Amino acid sequence: MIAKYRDLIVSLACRLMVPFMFLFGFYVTMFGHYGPGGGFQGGTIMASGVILLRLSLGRQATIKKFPLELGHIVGVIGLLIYSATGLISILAGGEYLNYAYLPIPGMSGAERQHLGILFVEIGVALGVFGVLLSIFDSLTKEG
Amino acid sequence: MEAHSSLKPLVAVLVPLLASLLIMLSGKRPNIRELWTVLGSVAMFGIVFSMLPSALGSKYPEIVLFTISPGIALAFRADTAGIIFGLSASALWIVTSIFSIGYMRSLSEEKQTRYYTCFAICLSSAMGIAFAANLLTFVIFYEMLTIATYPLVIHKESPEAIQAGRKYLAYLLTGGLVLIIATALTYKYTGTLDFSPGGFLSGVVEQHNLLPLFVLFLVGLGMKAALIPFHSWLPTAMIAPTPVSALLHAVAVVKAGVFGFVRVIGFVFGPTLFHEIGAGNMLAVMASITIIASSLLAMYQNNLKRRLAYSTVVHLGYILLGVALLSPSAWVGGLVHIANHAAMKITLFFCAGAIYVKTHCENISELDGIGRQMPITMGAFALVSIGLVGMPPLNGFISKWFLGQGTLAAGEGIYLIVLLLSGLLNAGYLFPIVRRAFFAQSSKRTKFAEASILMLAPLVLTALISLFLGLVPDGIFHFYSLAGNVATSVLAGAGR
Amino acid sequence: MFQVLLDHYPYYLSTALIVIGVWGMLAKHNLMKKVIGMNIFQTAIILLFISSSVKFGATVPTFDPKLGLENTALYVNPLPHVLMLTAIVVMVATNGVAFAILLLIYRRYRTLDEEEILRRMRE
Amino acid sequence: MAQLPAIIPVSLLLSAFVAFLVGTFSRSLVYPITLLGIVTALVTAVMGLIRVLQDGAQHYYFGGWPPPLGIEYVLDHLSGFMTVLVMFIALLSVIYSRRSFLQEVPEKIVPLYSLVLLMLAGLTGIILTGDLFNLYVFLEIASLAAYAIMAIGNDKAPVAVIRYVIMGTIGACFYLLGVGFIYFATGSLNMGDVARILPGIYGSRLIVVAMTFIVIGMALKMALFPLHIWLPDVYTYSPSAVVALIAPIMTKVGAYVLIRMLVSVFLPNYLTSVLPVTLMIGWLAAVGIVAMSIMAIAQKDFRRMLAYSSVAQICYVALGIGLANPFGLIGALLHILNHAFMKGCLFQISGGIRYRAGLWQIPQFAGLGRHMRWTMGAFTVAAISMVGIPPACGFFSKWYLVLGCIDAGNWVFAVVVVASSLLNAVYFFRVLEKVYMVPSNNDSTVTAASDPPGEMLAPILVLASGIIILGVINAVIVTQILEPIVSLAF
Repeated sequence: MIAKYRDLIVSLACRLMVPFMFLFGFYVTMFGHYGPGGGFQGGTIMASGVILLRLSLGRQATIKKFPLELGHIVGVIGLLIYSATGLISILAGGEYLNYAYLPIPGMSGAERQHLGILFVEIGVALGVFGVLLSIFDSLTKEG
Repeated sequence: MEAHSSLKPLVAVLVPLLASLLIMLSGKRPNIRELWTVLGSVAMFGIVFSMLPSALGSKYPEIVLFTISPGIALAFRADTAGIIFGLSASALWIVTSIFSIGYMRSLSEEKQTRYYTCFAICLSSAMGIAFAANLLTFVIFYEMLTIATYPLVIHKESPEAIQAGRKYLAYLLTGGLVLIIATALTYKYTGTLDFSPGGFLSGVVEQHNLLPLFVLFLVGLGMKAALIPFHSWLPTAMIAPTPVSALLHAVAVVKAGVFGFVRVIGFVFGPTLFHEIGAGNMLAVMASITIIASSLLAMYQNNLKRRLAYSTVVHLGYILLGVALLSPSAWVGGLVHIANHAAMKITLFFCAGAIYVKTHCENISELDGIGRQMPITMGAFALVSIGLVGMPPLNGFISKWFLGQGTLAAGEGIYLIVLLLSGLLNAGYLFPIVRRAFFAQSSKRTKFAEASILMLAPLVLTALISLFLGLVPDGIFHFYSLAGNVATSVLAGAGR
Repeated sequence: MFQVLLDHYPYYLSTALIVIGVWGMLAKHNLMKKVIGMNIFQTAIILLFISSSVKFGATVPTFDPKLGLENTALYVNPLPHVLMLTAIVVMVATNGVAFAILLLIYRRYRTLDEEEILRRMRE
Repeated sequence: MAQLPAIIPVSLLLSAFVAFLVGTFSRSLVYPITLLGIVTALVTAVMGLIRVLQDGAQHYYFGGWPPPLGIEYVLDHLSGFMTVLVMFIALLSVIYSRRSFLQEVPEKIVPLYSLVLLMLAGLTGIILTGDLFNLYVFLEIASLAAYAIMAIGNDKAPVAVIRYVIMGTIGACFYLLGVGFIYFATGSLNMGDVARILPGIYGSRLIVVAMTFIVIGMALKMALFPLHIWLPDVYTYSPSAVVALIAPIMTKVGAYVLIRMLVSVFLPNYLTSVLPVTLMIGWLAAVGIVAMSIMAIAQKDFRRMLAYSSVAQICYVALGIGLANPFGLIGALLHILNHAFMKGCLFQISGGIRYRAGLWQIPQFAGLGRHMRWTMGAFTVAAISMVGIPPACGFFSKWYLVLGCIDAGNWVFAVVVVASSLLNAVYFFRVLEKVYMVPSNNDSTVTAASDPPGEMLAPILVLASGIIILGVINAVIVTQILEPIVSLAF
């Protein structure tokens, strides 16, 4: 369905932009608990990078680097990271997602909370990235 | 009123249920299946009969199971009124099951397993109705009876049968639902639903609310009791196999409606209150209309079973009239008539069944001369007809005698005239059948023998029971003492 | 009077958007347009929430050492924003499902006109 | 043990992800994982309910943040009751669904089961959460998953579902608007907190608006007449096992939200003194019961008949809510339970008939009673219960509703409840007549039909016997579970 866009400038510009989009997405994710940003936003930005590639270079060219199953698998792994972080704190005796209970040695409760939210944000980012990508892929699937 | 805890009433309800299960499971082997039916009926009769002595001594076996709604338990109590109904139904189930075996085998009907199963469930519900200790338990079994009878009504599965089934359901479900509203309303007014002799409504409820409540009960129970104008399902339902018409549409189902009136008037409203709100007169007038009108209607029926059905409506009217009059002897007459009419009417239906099996005749006009070919059957028919008309020495006379006394005791002589007139009318629709059978010349018919012994024995037996109850009203079953017991406990200090 | 209107203009605008969205969902025959109407409806609600939490002269609700914690009036209430972020995610997911279903319909009926599809369904 | 409220949705959520991940590699592992997740959730839910019965309501603070800051999960009598119900029905439906899915949509098992788990996680989340906005999120999770699995049907399913999507989204957005207004008025989203603040500001117009929006939104989600138009098509065209799963619980959860709002957020006092919205719900429901029962009579398609019947039955629940008195609420809650059993049983039966005979038009059912004995026996039980004949459970919910109507002095409602039983009788006995009385015209599909395989038959029979058992033990449920709920409210 989606063919390569036959304009050199467009495809080149897109290819140039995508690494920066990933980087920015990663930054937004990691910066989430200091300022505006977080997993949702970061994941969306990263997913839009891949989608931009798919749109500009065509489906065939990108499918090797970003296979169709990528969306599903990364998404599920992200969600699993999120749920596992929560579950570990349950197993350690706290409430679900109570990061203060995460069994990380040598850290105070506040530091654990600090780190725990990061795990969750990464999980969410991967989840959003995967889900958006798989929505795009399944909508543009050849029928 | 004394009560002692006993499992017996519960067992009486459960035995037929268990029988129905066994019948269902042994559906492939007819002999075993029918053995269960007979065994179940005998066992049930034994249990009900064993409760008779304690009931006569006013010591009621009672069992309270679990709560089914806040403040209301599923409870059974075998009091005297319940024993009258339970005893007549269970005793007649034995003969009916034997008759059924003969009837169903002779006609080689299909789906006999379903038939026997539903029959047993019906009897279980009837026992539940008889021994229910409160209104909600009563309603539950009342509804179960409605549904369990439906497969029996449509047993033939012909379009007419399905049509009859629809009519049956339409009437009886409506009745049941109105009864539910009435029950809920009673619960709201009083917060209790336990039957107690002399009623529990008096003093709790404002008078002007009571007549509408009674009208709801009247519609709810009148449907099943085939009170005119709610009667028309009963003749239609005669499309069912004859044993069904015999036991259910002469004993269990319709009597459940009548018995409901006994419960509601005697044990919910209480006679005093019932009279004060003017419901007594209303019910008596309706019962009289029912008696006269359906006697007249019966004369126009050519189909034998339909004529008997209208006759049933007439006699249900008797019972209701007796109950509505509220004098002790009227109550005795009405209650005794529950049993007496059951014995008599079941005989007539058995005769109709036997004739149908042998000749496939359903219409009275085809019965010319049949008395000479089936003398025993028609002899029983003739004997019982006398009883239904109300002549001695049969039991019909006994109940009518008390009813007549009751009308006078209540000071309502007009109803005595109704009774006497209807006696004549009864003769007018029953004796012509006997005359045709014995004295008219048959033109075309070949020779017929009597039906098989499985059918003949029950009908002779029930005819003899009728005779016996006429000669010794208080024999074996003690219906007379029981009815007297009920009348004194309910009407104590309230009778007119 | 005019001042009242001006003070509350985001509410009137989002109400207008809600009405447009509902109208699109109910009155349009094209299923795609219905979904677009749904989008407008959802966006309008998000705008309504966000505009309710506008606070002039305040900053992002993350702890800023320069501002300190004493004066909470210097921070925007974060809750509506967080809620609407979630609502946006829900909206995206709803759109994803809706588009997928529309694709299914289009592949089977080759049209998105509701009347036409219903006519064919009856056949 | 203190973790119980969280474990229920989390175990479902986790198994949804795991099922999906594993499913991409091995399709045959999906079903066991699904079953494992549901059984875990069911066991936890039962344990939770027992704990609630012993110790009273359990509060759980997500992430250790107490409300009103954090999200609170509340496991009380109402939510304990609903989770056990939802998970029990879900377990039976999932056991039932395997054969049916393998026949109808074999290639889509993996997403189907993951979405089922996701939907169940959403539903339990709706039930357990004590936070108004969290409820919205779970509502949409459950709905979106439901849209997706329902659209996997025949050619007509997507068209039906897109309407559901639009109506459902309107409903959810209305709910969100309502929540927004509550937030503007009270500054809180925690149900308990809001309930504490609200009585002080009952006069506020914002609250009236919020209430209206929430009621309309939930009426859309629970398919309350006249907002039910999306439902019949969806139930008719979706895969039968999906409908057997969704029909008994999805609309019930909408009703649950409404009850939750009335009982724990707005408090009945508000409804009687400020905004008589319950009366409106009651009247709509009363009209709906009659109209939808008549529509059900008019249907030839068995599934569509059941769908209309579902709308009528959910109107009973709404009627009970609308009565706004103790008996009415008990009736509504009991009917949620009873109807879940009855409709679950009926839709599974319809799926069973489709599985074995491929039929769904009632006129073609002639003679099925002979060939599908157990299935049709279960159908008879369910039909009798729908009509409201004791000792089946349908009688008792009607009994409480009638008591509630009489308590409220509303005769019209009482007559409607009772008269609709007759209408139910019309459309169920019509099928029964067809199935048992009318001889089959030697149609090969009918004569070749037999009871569905054990895996499908067992849930049907469990539900059918459950109908009788629930009827017998209804007083236990009412006194132990429902009366504490009602006593909180009134």
